Amino acid sequence: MEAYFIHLIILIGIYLILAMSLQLSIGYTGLMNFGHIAFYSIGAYVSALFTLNDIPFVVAFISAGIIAGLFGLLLSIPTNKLKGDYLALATIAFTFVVYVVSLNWVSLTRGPLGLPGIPKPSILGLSFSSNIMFLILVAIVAIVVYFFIRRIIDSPFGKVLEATRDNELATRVLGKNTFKIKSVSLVISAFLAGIAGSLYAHYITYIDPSSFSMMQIAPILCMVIIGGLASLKGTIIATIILVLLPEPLRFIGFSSSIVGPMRQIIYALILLVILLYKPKGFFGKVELE
Amino acid sequence: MKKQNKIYWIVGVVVVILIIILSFITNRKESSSEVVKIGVLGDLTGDLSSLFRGVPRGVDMAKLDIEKEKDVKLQIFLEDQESCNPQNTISLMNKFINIDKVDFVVGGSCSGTTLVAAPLANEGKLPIISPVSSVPNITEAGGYVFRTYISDSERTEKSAELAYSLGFRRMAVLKDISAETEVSSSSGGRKRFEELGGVVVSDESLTINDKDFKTQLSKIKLSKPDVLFLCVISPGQISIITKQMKELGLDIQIIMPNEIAQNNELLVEAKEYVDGLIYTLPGDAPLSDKLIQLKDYYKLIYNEEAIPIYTLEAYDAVWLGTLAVLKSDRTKESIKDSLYQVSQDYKGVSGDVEFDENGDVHKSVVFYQIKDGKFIRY
Amino acid sequence: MSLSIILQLLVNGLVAGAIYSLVSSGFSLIYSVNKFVHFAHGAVIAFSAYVLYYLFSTLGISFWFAVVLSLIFSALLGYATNELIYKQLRKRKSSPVILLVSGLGFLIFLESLILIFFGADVKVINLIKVTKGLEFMGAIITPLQIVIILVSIALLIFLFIFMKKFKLGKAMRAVSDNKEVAEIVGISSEKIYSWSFIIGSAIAGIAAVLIGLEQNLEPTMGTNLMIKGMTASIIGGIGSVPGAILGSFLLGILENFGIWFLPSGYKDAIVFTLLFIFLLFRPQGLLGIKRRAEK
Amino acid sequence: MLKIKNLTKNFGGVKAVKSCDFDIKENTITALIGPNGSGKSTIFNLISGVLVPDSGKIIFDGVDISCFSPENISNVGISRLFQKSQLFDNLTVRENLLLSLDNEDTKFWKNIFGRNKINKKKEDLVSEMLTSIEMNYFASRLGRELSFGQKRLVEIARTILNPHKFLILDEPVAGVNPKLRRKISDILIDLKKKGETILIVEHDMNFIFKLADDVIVLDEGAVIARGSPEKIKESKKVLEAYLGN
Repeated sequence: MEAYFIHLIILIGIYLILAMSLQLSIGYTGLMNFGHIAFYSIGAYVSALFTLNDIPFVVAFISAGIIAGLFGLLLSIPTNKLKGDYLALATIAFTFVVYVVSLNWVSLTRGPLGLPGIPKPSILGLSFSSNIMFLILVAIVAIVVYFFIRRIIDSPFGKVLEATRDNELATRVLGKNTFKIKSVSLVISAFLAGIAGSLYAHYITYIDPSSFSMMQIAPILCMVIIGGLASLKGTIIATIILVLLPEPLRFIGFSSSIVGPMRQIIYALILLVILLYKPKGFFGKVELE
Repeated sequence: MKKQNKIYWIVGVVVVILIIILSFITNRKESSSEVVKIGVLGDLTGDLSSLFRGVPRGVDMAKLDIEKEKDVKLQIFLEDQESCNPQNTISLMNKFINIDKVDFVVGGSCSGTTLVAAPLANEGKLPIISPVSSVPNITEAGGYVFRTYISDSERTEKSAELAYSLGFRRMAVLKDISAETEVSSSSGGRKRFEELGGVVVSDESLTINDKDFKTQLSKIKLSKPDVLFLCVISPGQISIITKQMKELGLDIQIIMPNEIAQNNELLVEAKEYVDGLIYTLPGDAPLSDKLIQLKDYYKLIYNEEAIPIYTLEAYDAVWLGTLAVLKSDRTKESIKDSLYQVSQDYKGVSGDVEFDENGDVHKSVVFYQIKDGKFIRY
Repeated sequence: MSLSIILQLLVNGLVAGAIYSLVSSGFSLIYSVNKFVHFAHGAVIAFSAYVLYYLFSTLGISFWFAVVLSLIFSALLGYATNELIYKQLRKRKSSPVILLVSGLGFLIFLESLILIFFGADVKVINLIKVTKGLEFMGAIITPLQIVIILVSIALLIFLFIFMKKFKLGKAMRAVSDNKEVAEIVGISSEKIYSWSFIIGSAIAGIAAVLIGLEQNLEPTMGTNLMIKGMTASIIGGIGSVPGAILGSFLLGILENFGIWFLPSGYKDAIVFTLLFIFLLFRPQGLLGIKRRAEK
Repeated sequence: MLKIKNLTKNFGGVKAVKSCDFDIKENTITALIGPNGSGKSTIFNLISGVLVPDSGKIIFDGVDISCFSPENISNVGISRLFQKSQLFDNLTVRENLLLSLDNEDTKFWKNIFGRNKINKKKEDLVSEMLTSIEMNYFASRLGRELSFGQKRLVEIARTILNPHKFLILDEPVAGVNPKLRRKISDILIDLKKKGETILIVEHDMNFIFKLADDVIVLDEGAVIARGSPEKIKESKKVLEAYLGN
């Protein structure tokens, strides 16, 4: 019982990192980054491949973030001029490209075979193989990520991000290089998605390309939008609710064959209702533009 | 106004959390000694669910029979992995171990998810018996991982040998590169065929979402093969591939090293063009009374002529697990240990299910052919 | 590479392109009028195909009657999507991104409904007896595939005439060019939006019928078709119906010639790389007019 | 200070600005007037880098800035007020003004390590400005909660606070009520006293003639007259340009 909750909380922790970092780019910077799953995937693969080649977890974990961040930089350069739905489509296309590469670059990723047997993390001899230890690790990372993002958005830099979101041209006319600002935001967001991917890989111990298909963005996007843009509190509450909400379905006595579709329907309906009747989400400051 | 709104939200959140907690608590049933609890990792939704529909049916039939024959109640926890999603598998294994406290698990449909479940099974000391997984590396997955299905390695080699012995020398390979079993099977079959002295004239691939294979097939046609070694996992793709082969006039023998073609829908939907296809099934169980009974019973309940694949393997898995539980002192280690013992005496309906030290079974490989809308022993 | 093979690849590409164009023409008609990505378009196709399957294969209604009913159904589904979701959002002056996200939500919703109603088993609409196709200079094509290509070309011609000669088509073009000006001359833009959804979704219904006959039905077929159709429209110029059809054929041909040279697993890679390149370097596509993609 | 040489910009086939030439001297207020569509806003967009000229040069302090990006143009010292409100809607008035003070806030690591605190000096600058536009009370209101006139005021304040040598103001008083108009006029006169260099576009002639030292008249994208307000008032050419349309 408790152990199952621990598992759920670990999932919440990983989703929190993903959703909060997506919030940074969508809610605070106004970048319609729908390619978050690509960075998550890159982070998971980097970390898995590193540790499978006997590189210590800490190094793999940080490299996962850094390499995902580098891809964020790479993506930010050509997409810098794109806005709104075009940016959304370009980042979706980026997810496809990463997905197809991970499926086809068999010599590196083993393609559809996936990477099994990813070791549980251990830092300086301290093993995180039990779920409770892993929970502590995820919690620490999630809390650090929370304070990191808080720090960013409360600093003057965060205000520049918000200014860019509200009115990019006016920000530029005030002398701010929004190109750089948007890149930094995307890189940080990608970095955090990368470390979330690393945690995922080491928790599940098996990754394959299908875990990172484009549609996986939907629940994370739901968390960000339902919680409300530019509100970390909203994101956190929405993440907790959305991870836990479908769980009772498993227990209430629904036939298990409709639990999956029911969960999807619940997500989709909540998303639609929020968009229609409460466009700022629970705690949002701004509307999606 | 604003304050009121806030209160609504807080109340809403509290209610949701209460429902969640309540639903967990109400589900916490006391376990009694006569009840054997079985977790089933099924794949009930998603693109592959029709493939795996035999698993829950086999489990159900086993439950009926066991409760009739032995003085024991089975409690089945059937759960959905949703298209072999590893994250769901982890959730479900955690639920089985910690909440349902099951005695053993039947399932792990895709080989990937069985591998995901393996470390949890070994750590939580929960035996898991997969009626589906066939990739070779399950063998080394750990002491608590068993399977009633055979490993791919033998049947792919046998299929290649069959192709060679039928006089074919030019093989074309078409494989689904998004399915782990198919990639390893195709390379295994290819290697064996070349060892025997045959030539692999083309090697093409596809992915699970593809629905148009005309160019792959044109490429294959150009290489003038005399046999097609087809490694795909979706019955729907078999029907399109065979249909498009017919349309393109590519009229060669198809050999599939796996069991996917044993699918009733193929007979209904694609009867004309799958004719002649050769595939393998594991096991060579004698047609015992029990098996005849099962077949009749299946026809009665599900209104289908042939029992779908994995049904009998799932049936055997439930039997083996339950017998092992009854024989053990109900600790997890002893269930695992007695699994080896009971498998020696138990007569499987899916063939010889005696576990070796790795938890694998060794059944003979049998070839079948689709002929005139029927699955016929080849 | 012999001539017959080139011809065969061309035929394969044309058939694939025709299928994509059935998806992309409706999609880009809706885009050109409404100026947002109607992500649920694929799900409308999938749902209509399942309705056709249900009417024809399960209930046993005669084929042509079932086709008419499923076309009506798809038009209504598109209309309802607009009325219930997009129109409400537009009232609040929501941005195209919101409409895109809501479309994504609706797509997930419809696909899950299909899963609950029809299950995940592969369904086949068995109408046409499969035989070896007709042979032209070594290339093989089936009658149904010829029909698909003809229908897609007919659609192109119909849409061209419709937009140029019909009153409704002209009104659509007016709204597409400049909504404010159109309203000044007395065209109700909301009404035109509704019509664009009805016509675009009816085209989706045609796509559903033909794709249902050519391929199998699967609950997720909508997403897969949508991705290809959208890619084709973006390559051709999003918001330009002729562009979308051109893009579709280009995509189909490129895909099929591409995997002749590359391993066939790279089929999707070709598509997505092309999509990515176009979005980055030529977001207006081949025929599209440069618009707010770059402000 | 600013030299415009042979500046040309086409939109499609339409020539918005054709071979425009003028220069602006330091410490003067120059007004750019002309009928609608005469190319005033296009020239502003060209100067501030929002648009890139087809040909011709814009030279500021001896530097050719014709191909500079908006942020670089701001950083060489040209601060611009837009005609349409460009306030940051979801930031407070105070935050809007703080953003304009310097560009230290774009440095990520400096901000993360807290090396870019909002110090007393910055606070003072902002509150001083808020006092002078009498908006102290609204300091923590969000941009979108302000009235049109208040938005204008804050934007003007933001434009002035942005470090600059040269101000370009696009219709600072268009659409505001007479009371605010007087206030804005006072602010501009104040700037004039301080010796700022300003280029201003405005439709209100009385406002212009009260304020400007020099007037440039544009028609159809070209300079048709230039001189002191008095001289322009009497020019026939100008009258024709306005009435002829």
